[in-house]
Formats: sequence, structure tokens, C-alpha cells
Amino acid sequence: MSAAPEVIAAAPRAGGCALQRGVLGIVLFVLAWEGIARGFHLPSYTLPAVSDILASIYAKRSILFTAAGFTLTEAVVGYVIGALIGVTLAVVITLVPPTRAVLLPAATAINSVPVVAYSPLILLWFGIGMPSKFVMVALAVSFTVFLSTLAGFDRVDRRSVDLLRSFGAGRLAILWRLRLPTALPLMAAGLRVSTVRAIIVAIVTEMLGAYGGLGWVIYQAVLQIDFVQVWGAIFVASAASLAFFGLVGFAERRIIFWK
Amino acid sequence: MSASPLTHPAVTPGGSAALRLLGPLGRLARGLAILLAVFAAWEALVVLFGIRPYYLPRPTVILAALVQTPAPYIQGFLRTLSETLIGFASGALFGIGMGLLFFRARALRELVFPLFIVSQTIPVIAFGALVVLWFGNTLFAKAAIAFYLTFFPVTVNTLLGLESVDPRQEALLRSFGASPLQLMTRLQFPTALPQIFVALRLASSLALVGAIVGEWFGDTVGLGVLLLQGMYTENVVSIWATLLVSALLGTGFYAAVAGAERVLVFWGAEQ
Amino acid sequence: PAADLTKATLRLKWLPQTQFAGFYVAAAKGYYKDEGIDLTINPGGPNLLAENLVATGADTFGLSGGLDSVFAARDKNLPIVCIGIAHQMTPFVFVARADGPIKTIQDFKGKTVTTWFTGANHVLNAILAKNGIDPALVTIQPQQVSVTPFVDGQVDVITATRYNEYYTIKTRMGEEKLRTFVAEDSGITFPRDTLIVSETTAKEKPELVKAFLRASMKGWKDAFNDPKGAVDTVMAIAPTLDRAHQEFQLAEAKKLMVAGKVPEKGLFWIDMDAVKVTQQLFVDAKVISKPVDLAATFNTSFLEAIPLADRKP
Amino acid sequence: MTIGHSGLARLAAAPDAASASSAPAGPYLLEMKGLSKRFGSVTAVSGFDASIAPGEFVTVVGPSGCGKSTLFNIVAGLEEPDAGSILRFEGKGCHAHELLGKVSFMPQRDLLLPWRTVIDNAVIAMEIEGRSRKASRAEARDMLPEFGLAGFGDQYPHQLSGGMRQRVALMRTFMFKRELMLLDEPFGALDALTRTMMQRWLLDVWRQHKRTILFITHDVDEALFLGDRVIVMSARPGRVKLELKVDLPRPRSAELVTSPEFIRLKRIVLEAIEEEAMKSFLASGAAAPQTDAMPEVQP
Amino acid sequence: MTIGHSGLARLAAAPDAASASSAPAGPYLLEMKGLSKRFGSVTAVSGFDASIAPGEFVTVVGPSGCGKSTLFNIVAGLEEPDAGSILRFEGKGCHAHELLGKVSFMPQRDLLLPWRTVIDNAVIAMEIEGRSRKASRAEARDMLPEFGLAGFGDQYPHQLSGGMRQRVALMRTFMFKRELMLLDEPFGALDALTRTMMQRWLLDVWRQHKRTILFITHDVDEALFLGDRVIVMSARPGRVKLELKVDLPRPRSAELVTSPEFIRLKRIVLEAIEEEAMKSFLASGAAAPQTDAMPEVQP
Ligand SMILES: Nc1ncnc2c1ncn2[C@@H]1O[C@H](COP(=O)(O)OP(=O)(O)OP(=O)(O)O)[C@@H](O)[C@H]1O
Ligand SMILES: Nc1ncnc2c1ncn2[C@@H]1O[C@H](COP(=O)(O)OP(=O)(O)OP(=O)(O)O)[C@@H](O)[C@H]1O
Ligand SMILES: [Mg+2]
Ligand SMILES: [Mg+2]
Repeated sequence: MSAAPEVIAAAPRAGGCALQRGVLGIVLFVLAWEGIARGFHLPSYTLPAVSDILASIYAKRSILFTAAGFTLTEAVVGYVIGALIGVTLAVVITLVPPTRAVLLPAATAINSVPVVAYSPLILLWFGIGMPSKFVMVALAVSFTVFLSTLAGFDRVDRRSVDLLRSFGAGRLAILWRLRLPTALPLMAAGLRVSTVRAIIVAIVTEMLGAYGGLGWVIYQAVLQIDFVQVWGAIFVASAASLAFFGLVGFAERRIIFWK
Repeated sequence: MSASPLTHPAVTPGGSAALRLLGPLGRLARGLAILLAVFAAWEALVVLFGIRPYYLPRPTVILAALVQTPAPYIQGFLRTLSETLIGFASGALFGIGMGLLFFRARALRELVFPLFIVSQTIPVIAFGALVVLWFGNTLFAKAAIAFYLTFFPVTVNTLLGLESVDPRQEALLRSFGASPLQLMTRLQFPTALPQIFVALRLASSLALVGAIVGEWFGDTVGLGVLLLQGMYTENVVSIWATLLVSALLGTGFYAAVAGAERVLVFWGAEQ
Repeated sequence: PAADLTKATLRLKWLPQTQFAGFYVAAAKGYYKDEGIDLTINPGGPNLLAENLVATGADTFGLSGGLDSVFAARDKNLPIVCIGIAHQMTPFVFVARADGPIKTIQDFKGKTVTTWFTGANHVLNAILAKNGIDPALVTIQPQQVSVTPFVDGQVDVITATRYNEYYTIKTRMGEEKLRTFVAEDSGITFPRDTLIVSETTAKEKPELVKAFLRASMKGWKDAFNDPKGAVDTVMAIAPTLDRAHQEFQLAEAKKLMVAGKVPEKGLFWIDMDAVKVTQQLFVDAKVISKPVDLAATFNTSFLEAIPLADRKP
Repeated sequence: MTIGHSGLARLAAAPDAASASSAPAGPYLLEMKGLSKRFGSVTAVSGFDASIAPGEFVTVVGPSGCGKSTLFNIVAGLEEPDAGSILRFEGKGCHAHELLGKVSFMPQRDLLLPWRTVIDNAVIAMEIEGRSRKASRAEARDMLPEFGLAGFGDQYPHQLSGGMRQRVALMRTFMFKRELMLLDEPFGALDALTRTMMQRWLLDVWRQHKRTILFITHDVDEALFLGDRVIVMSARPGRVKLELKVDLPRPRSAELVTSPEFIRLKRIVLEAIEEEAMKSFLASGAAAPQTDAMPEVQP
Repeated sequence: MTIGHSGLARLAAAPDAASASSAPAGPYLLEMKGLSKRFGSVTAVSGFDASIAPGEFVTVVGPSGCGKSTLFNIVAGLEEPDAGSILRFEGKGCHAHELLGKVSFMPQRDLLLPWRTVIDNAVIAMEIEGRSRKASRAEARDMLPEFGLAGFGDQYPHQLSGGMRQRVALMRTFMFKRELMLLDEPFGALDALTRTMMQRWLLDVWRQHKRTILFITHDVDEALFLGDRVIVMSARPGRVKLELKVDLPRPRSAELVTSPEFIRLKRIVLEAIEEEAMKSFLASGAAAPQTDAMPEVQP
């Protein structure tokens, strides 16, 4: 099949010392930022100081946390829907091979359009409420999950399939006992990469029209020329992404223990 | 001994050889046939169920729009293409460079890598306004966003590729007295190339996303502009036409990168 | 001669359309060049704020959101100066169904009203306040990109710009099916589409500002006199636009631009009385923390330096 | 340093002499007559005839690519032979796919599922048969000591050495209780020493379980050490080149491989194989070797 | 079905008897005295003594993990031995790293670079030495027929069979013209038949090129068939367990492996190895075998 797994492996793991260095790196970066912003008296619309941003996050915490909850809801619901669609499609193609000739090219074609390009259409179709965000996130997630799951299903050793067949196993049994577990690592990689995308897509769509959420907060803050708040929302978004990513990564390590 | 190479089986099965010869053309024909079928089904669906045109216009209407006013779509295509190319190329070079640097300087990598990761969780669009402030209303502002989305996967995969070098292979070259530079050019970089290309293929789509999003920040030409315009004037036909052009651009660019990969990484990822 | 031209940019508030026809006509006909300006027109977009770009020097001129965003910018200490106002009256109308239950502003109570939270919401609040309606009694929601929810009857009142959404609703439903509520009927005027420059430009390059205003006025007058030509000019830049819509838009823009004191004072006139009223509105609504320095924010001297005959539409 | 031409000549008479004594009497468990299989223009197997009696241990050797695995795939029911081939199982003619689930098959690699413990890997075939999971697990646990896996039941494959993994794969094959077992180079991936240990152990297990085994290998020592009978296949398309009865006493011990009788049999098999290896090299389309010692077996 | 206890007893005297006759006279090319190497808490090699005379073909066998590759890494200059170890090359004492670029080393796998043609793979060592690319390519092209690769110079590794790849790797090693060649299980990945062919061919090439070869293998037949001398290593930590002179006539032909003298030597080596394999199994910490036939060589 032509759909190569496009899943980028996770960043190299960090050891104990590496962790310390990583924290040090972030601290240095923040200090440099603070120094530059304060030292050059940069106006907030160019680059606000980190301390100001943190202070603003604290001051506006209830707005930001509500918005983050809004965005996370959109991202997680869309993510789950997208993941289910992606896995289902891959299962259908595997169980009913003739569908591959139709579904795979169609999926690849739809996937060749950058997701954000769909947003105008989706907003027109589904309005600016949560449903349009669900659809956008699901769209972005489902293709990644679909392609990585299918690649996982296809990666299974032909000889293993033959072995189970020789035991009298049918397609479903082979899918359940062999293809699914084989595909898990690739699926998980797809799921992990999708977490960050889910949140970014939710925010991007919110900025084009929404009733709330971090993207909406950013949009409003830009209009009110409140760049400290823009940065505050970016910080919160980034933290939410990291948390979502970490959570899925943790679940992955628990489930795929044999790697 | 003028033998034929052994992997080309001495006798190639006739049927499959013919198929392979037909390969690219045949696949193209099949792809076009499927496309036509999809369009026909779509047209029929809209007509039969009387779907309102501002929900889903008929494909013939979309194609007609493309044919009647091709100029904005062609200009948009070219403009977005150049932004994508510049962002992609700079992101790829920077990504590979950082990968090499991180590979050689472990301490630096541990210091900077977490920042790279965090940077990727920032929604680009939040940056749009700032990028216009920093880079002005130029093509480079868009390319900068494409760059931002591109470099990270390339860095990660370059690093992973370099680290996947077989230590025995390295030992072999060292036993021949190879210097670090010789190791890099003759072993490490070529080994990493397949991995790098996986990232480049991904980056080709991301660069396009970056260019389109970048165009939402005040521009006159580009596919992103056409999308916005279509959205705010509720011109669904124009949105669809732009989607089709984006698909063309996306597929074409991806195919180009994949083609380059096939030529440069002719030996395949597995060995 | 190209070497003598001063480079400058104009940042619009939105994508190219005939709402900005005069500027495009002036550029196309070389009026800016005649005034010694090599002007680039940069469109806006969602998420872009002309005030910000002008304040930082990224753009020379800005056609910004309106008095609301000018006040907000000054409130945040952005060094910008308003040198003219394009739309002399409120460009928004509130639209309900003619055959629906909403006959007067009072009927907004208990109904769903959608509006943009980018300025139009202030107008809505002011209208409600003027009519003694507690905003809490009205369900105010952010407005969709599409007018479909209103057309489908999911929303009772929708906000529309006279030149954009109103046209879309009208073509989809028929004008006779619509009832409109205008801010001016409640004694409120909300001028929008303000021309701004940075304080530095205002101080150091007054001639440039005047030259820009002169050329722009010329462009606009041409656009009013030859709407077809103006639409052609804009459509050359954004060919995917709908011509009929753009013609309508230009006609509406003209109405907005020649309203108020413009017949006596000329295009882009800054009606300080209207400005003061609007500021009070914002202070009352706590949109800005304190009144701004009006003298520093609004500078009519550039307009006044142009002979009145040239300014009159 | 030569593929002795004298050897080839000498061999000409050998196969028939040897195979004359090799066919066991009685009703056969598996009979193959004129078995053929083409893949496109490649004929993998052509006119293969052999019969396996119940309880026999038959080993198959032959040059790489001669169709050994293809043969096994047919007998395991995974692939249909070409028209005209005759396949009889337990005295009845049948289609290959009817053998699915009736023959216990172990492929070239251990193919353990990394997410299953030793026990769960061993019971997978029974699980697919729909047998009670609990009962089959208990049964597997009881068999662990016999397979040298006592105490390893709850380990995962990646925690095992190559030899142990191979034993788990064998245990899985044994637990799928079918009269006929097909083992395709089960020890091919092991180093020479581990391999020797495993051979001796396999004979032990086979003696206790009394199954019929068809065993593919590349290694002549292994074929002779294990088999009641050795089938040497010709170069592609695979046919029977030589059937050789191995009249060595059982149980067989390590010293056997250096006994004169073993050496005598080994010489016969080696010469037959060498002739075929040479053929397969010539058939691969290469010109005659430049040195006298570079025949290439793999296509 | 046992690891003959009688065998172990008989062996007790054997090593010394055998090794007494094994040391060749004259100045040595390579001398190792008390060579040791620890990795953390694992002692891979400990007190290894051996000397290699110019032109000799010495083979090394030993259980898996006994430190053979570690030994080669030291001699190739890739790893320093622990303090107290003595390493002499061409009569002069030296550090291991001084040997980098002085010894021609071929690791366990062919390790061909997939993006280089056969020729370019063969010349990589010369390229690293800084020799003219054109000249070395021409030289490589001339050597192709000898290595059975005529006409394959511009092919890529993935187009070659396993045996041919191995020959390219050997060609690369030969083209790095150094007195001493270290070959670490060069045929380990080949099937038994290809392997036999390659052995005979290697002897041929060696005869013509007159190099000194140190050759690691797991296969006793291979060690005896190729070597002037066989060094059997003990289980980890690796020492010399047995040095055995192989007084078989050269050139050696395929029939040799079934000759009585060969069988006699094989028996000696097998017993020495089996004792060590058993030791290494017991040392691996596993419980005593449950059946009498499941020793495990790999830890
Ligand atoms: N599914 C298939 N499609 C096409 N050709 C095949 C297929 N399976 C096997 N072949 C071909 O049939 C021939 C015999 O293959 P097979 O795997 O049976 O050989 P083998 O004797 O098992 O070899 P080895 O000793 O290397 O395992 C080979 O030339 C192979 O390329
Ligand atoms: N770099 C290293 N770090 C730690 N331990 C090592 C290292 N290299 C080798 N060892 C250990 O030293 C021992 C000897 O390893 P070595 O590779 O030399 O064995 P070998 O005899 O070549 O085995 P095989 O026959 O399997 O190739 C092993 O236990 C191995 O785990
Ligand atoms: Mg096989
Ligand atoms: Mg080793």
C-alpha cells in the first residue's frame, strides 16, 4: 500500500542527568526572555516579560482555566471520535479487503488537503459552536490514526498470519489476536502525535469563530490589544498540550509493555 | 562473467513484469478513474437529494468556477507554493543542521531539546499577528510559519537516524582509521537519510498548512486568502474550488518529496 | 521619479472588497504616486489589528476597526493618532423577520440575538440601555460566520453590516421579509473605519499624511462617480468576489461615508461631538478604564489643511 | 577445492540404491503424488512424491529455494497445489485447505507473540480452537518442565534466550495436538552449540509424545541425527532426489555424529546435495565459476 | 541423550596433550599475554594467552558470550584491554588504539553500506586511507573475478545474495592490505550449503594472497576444515581452554570432513566445547535442567 506510516518517533528519551539539563535549559531560556524584555523595555505588543505573563495568568486564572476546559473538551471529544473513526476504517479495510481500493485512495486524497483549509467549510456547515471543533479535530486525528493503524495492521508478519491460519483461525481471530496487538505501537505513536494536533486544531478553529475557548480568548485579547493575555493563553495552551501528550504517552507505556 | 543480478529473479513472471511496466501510468489511470467516479457520485447525490448549494455545491459548478476565473487560483497556487517551498527548504536545512549539531553536542541537545518540544505545542495561529509584526507583510512572514512547523520533525528524525547507526558498522570504519568527519559523511549521514525523508514527507504537508495559515494574516494573494474570502462572503463554491487546488498542491508537493526520496534513498529504509 | 517617492503602506481592516474601493481606485489611478507616495495596500484578516501594526511601525497608515478599537488602543498606551473617519454612521443594523414576533427593540427581551464581540456588541448594549432593557434579559450570543442560523430561524435577531451580511440575508430571504433596527433611531451613532497613523508619523511627516488624505479623497470621489469602474478595480485584485454584491457594497459604503457632517465638512471628517458621545458610552460600559486624551488621539489638522472644496464629496 | 566430478559420477547410481530400502510399509498418514506448484512462471515444486507413515520422523534437505517451504505450506493447508496433484491425508484424498487446522505447523521462525506470556503463547492454538482458556493454561503449565521452561511460564518472549523461545514455539506446536507435525527449519536461527542441544532434546520429546514429524533443515548432520528417513530434494523445481533410510539405533547420543555408519550416510547425502547445489547454481543463469570454488546456492 | 559424563572425564587430560604440540616456532606477528577485559561487573576476557605466526590460519571457537568478539575488538584497536594485559604486534609492545588502521577487520555481519555499489564498498577502506579513488576502483575491478563477482561491480548490496554479500565484505577486507586479518564469524548468517562453498573458496583465496588470518566461528567442522590451529575458548571469562594443531593436508577438499583423522580431531574439540557449554549453562543461574536434555548455552 502507498500510505506509508508518517509517524515520527517520539523524541529521544531523557535520562536523569538529561532531565536536569532540560530543566536548566528552560530556566535559562525564561531568564533570557525576561532579561531581553525588561532590559530593552520592549512594549508588551512586541514581547512582554515572562513575569508579567505569569502574573496575568494568575490574575485571569478563572477566565483562562474555563477557556482551557472548553478547548480541552473540544480537543478530547474530537480526538476520541477521530481515533474511533480512524481505527474503524482500518478495521473495515482489513476485514473486507475489497474496500481498500476505494477507501484508501479516498482517505489519502482528503488527507492531502491541509486540515486548516477545511475550517471555513466546517464552520459554515456546523456553526461556530463546539460541533465544528469536534469535526475539525476528528478530521485531523482520524487520518493520522487511520494511516498509522493500517500501517500497523499491514506490518504484521505474513508468516505469523499463516501460522494462525494453520491453526484454523479466521480473519476476525487473526485481527484480534495478531494484527491489533502488532499494530498497537504504531497506533500509539499516531495517537500520541495526534494529541498536540488536536489541541492546536481546536484553537485554530476557535480563532475563526467560537463561543469560548483558548483560541477565542486569544482572538479577543488581540482585538483588545492585550498581548500579555495573548501570551498567557499561549502558555496555558502549551501546558494543556503537554499534559495531554504526557497522559497518552503514559497510557501507551502501560499498555505496550513488551517493547 | 556477464551474469544478470541475482535478485532480479532469473525469470521474471511475465504477467507481473508487464504490470510493473504499466505501473505508474496504470496507477495514474486508476486514480483518475476513481476521481471521476467520486465526482459523478457527488454530482448525482446533490442533484437527487436536492442538497442546498451553500451546503454542498455540485462539482460541475465548482469546476466551472475554476475555469471561468482561473487567475486567482493560479496566482494563489503559485504564491502559496513559493511560501511553502521557502519555508520547507529552510525548515529542512535548519532541522537537519540542528539534528547534526544535537548529535555531536549531547549537552547542548539536552539543554535545548525540551524547549523545541514545548515550542511545538504552541498553536501557530496565535503567533500570526506577532509574525506579521516581526517580519512585516512579506512572503517571508508566511514562510516563517511554514518553517516553524517544518523544522522540528526533521530535527527529531535526523537525530534518531544518526543514532540508529549500527555500532558495528562504525567500529568497522574506525578500524580502517576513519576520522569523525569521514564517519559522518560516509556512514552516519547516509544511514540517517531514510529517517530524514520520513520527516520530510510529513513536513511537506505541514509546510503547506503553515503557508495557508500564514496567509490569514493580511495578504492579497494565496490559497489561504481565497479560503477566508470564501468563508466570509459565504461563497461555498469558491471554498470548494480552493480546496481542490490545495489538494492538488498538497498531493503534488508530497509526491515530489516522495519522488526525491525514491531517487536518493534507492536502497530502501531497511537493510 | 520613482526614486523620489516615499514608501508607505496602508493596512486595511479586512480583505479586499469595495468597502475600500476608494483606496484601490486611488492606487490604480496613480493618485498616490502623483502625491509622491509609493503606497502598498495590505489587507487585514481575522486576528490582525491595524492599530497594533501602525503603532509598531509595521504599517504607515491604517484603516482600523473603528472608534472602539482606537479608544482601546489609546487606553493600552499604543501611540496612534486618528486622522480621519470613513463611516460617519453606524454600519451595523440588527435584523429580524418581518413576520416574526419582534416589532420593536422592546421585543428583544427573551429572544436570541447574535452579534460580533468585536465592536458591534457595544452598539447593541448601548441600544438596549437607551431603551431601558436589562441586557441580562436578552440572550446575546457570538455570531456565526454564516447567516444560515438566522435564515433557518434558529436565531431571532442577527447583526449585519449594511454592506455585507445584509446583502447575503436579503438575497436569500428577500428584503420584504426583513425588519431592521438602526442605532441612529435610538440616538446612537457609532462611527467606524477610522484612519490612523502613529504619533511619530503624525509629528514627523505631516506632509505625507496630508498627501495621503488628498489622494484617498480623490480616489473615493472617483469611486462614487464611477461605481462600475471602481468595482472593476477591486475585482481585478479579488476576482472571486461576487460582482452584484460588490456593487451593492459600494453603494452602501457611499451612504455611510457621506452621512453626518460630511456634506459640509468633507470626507473623513472627524465629528468630535459624536466622538465624545461614543467615548462616554465606552466609559459607562467599562470598555475603557478612563477617558482618553481626545486632543492627542484625534487630529483634524491634516484634514483641515486640505481645501474644503477638495474634501467635499 | 573442487565439487568432485568423480563424486557426481559415483552418485549417479546411489539414489535408487538407497531409496529402494526406504519406503515404510503399512497405511500412510500423508501421501503426496505428483505434487506441483507454480508461482507465475516459477515452478517451485514439480512432481513431488512421498508418503509418511504414522509415527515416523522424516527429515527433508535440499538447496535453498528448492520449494521445501512451499511443500509445507501446501500440507499445512495454506496454499493449494496445482491441478493434477494428489494429496491424501489419513487415507482420504483431500484439498489442501481442508487441512487447515488439522496439521500442527511450525514455521521457520519462532513467531512468538511478544505481548503474550510463555503460557499464553503456548495455548494460542487451543484458544483458536475455542477450548476453555483455563483448562488449556493449566495443561500448558503442566508441560513446562518437560520443555525445560519450568518457572518461565509467566515470562514474556523478550525475556527468553533464543533456545528457550524455540522451545516455546515447539511447545505451542505440540499443544496443538495433531497427528502430523511440520517443522520448518526450527533451529535455523540458533548458533551451532545451542542447536546441538536442541536436537537431542527434540528427540527426547518426540519419543515421549509419539507424533509424526516432517522436518526441514539445511544441515545434513541434523537431518541424519534426527530422521528415520531423509528426503533430499532436487534443485528447483523440487522433486525427490534421494530417499535414504537412516538405520541408526535410537536413542541417539551426541557421539553418533562421529560414528562410521553416520559418516557413511552423510557422505551419500552430501554428494546428492552437492550435485543439486551445483545444478541450482548453474540454473541461476550465471556463467561457469571463475575459481573452482564459488558456486552460489541462493538465487 | 546426555552430555556424556564419561566424556567430561576423558577430556580432563586432553587439552594439555593437544596443546603441547601446537605452538609454532619463529617470530610472531601478534602476541597476547594475560589479556583481560572487564565491562562493569562482567569480565569478558581474563588472562587470554596466544600468539599468531605470520601466514598462519588460526580459528577460534567457544561458547556464545565467552568474549571472542571482545578479543577481536581489542586486536582491531577498537577497545583497550585492562591494565596488565600485554599486546605485541610485529614484535613491538603497543596500545590497542595504535592498531587502528593496521589490522584488517571483518565483523560478524557483512555490514555493507547499502548506498554504495560493490566496487565502492570494496574500496571504502582505501578511500579512508586517502588513496586515489580512481586507482583503487580500477584495482577492485580487477579483483572481482577472483571473488566470484565479475559483472557485479556496479550492483548494489540489496541486489546480491547472502553469499555474494559475504564475498564483497571479504573483498573489502582483503583490499585493506594488512598483514593480519580478523574474521569474526564471517559465514555465520549463511545457510549450511552456501557456507560450505564459501569455506572452500576462502581457503583458495587465502592460499593466493598469503595473509595471516584469525577466524572466529561457532562451527567445529568449519574451525577444523579451515585452520592450521584451533583455539577453543573457555566459558566467560574467556581464556584458552585448548589449543589444537590441525595436521590435515592442504589443499583441503570437501571429502575431508568425513575422513577418520578429521573425525578424531572433531571429537576432541567437541568434548572440550561441550564441557564449557555445560559450565556456561550452569553459570547462567538457571535451575538444574528438568529433563536430562535441555542445557542452554545462551545466558
Ligand atoms: N508466494 C510466492 N510467490 C511467488 N514465488 C514464490 C512464492 N513462494 C515461494 N516462491 C518461490 O518458490 C521457490 C521455492 O521457495 P521456498 O520458500 O519453498 O524454498 P525453500 O526450499 O523453503 O527455500 P529456503 O531453504 O531458502 O527456505 C522460490 O524460488 C521462491 O521464490
Ligand atoms: N561494550 C560492552 N559493554 C558491556 N558488556 C559487554 C560489552 N561488550 C561485550 N560485553 C559482554 O562481554 C561478554 C562477551 O561478549 P562477546 O561479544 O565478546 O562474546 P562472543 O564470544 O563474541 O559471543 P558470540 O559468540 O555470541 O558472538 C558478554 O557477556 C557481553 O555481554
Ligand atoms: Mg524455506
Ligand atoms: Mg561475537
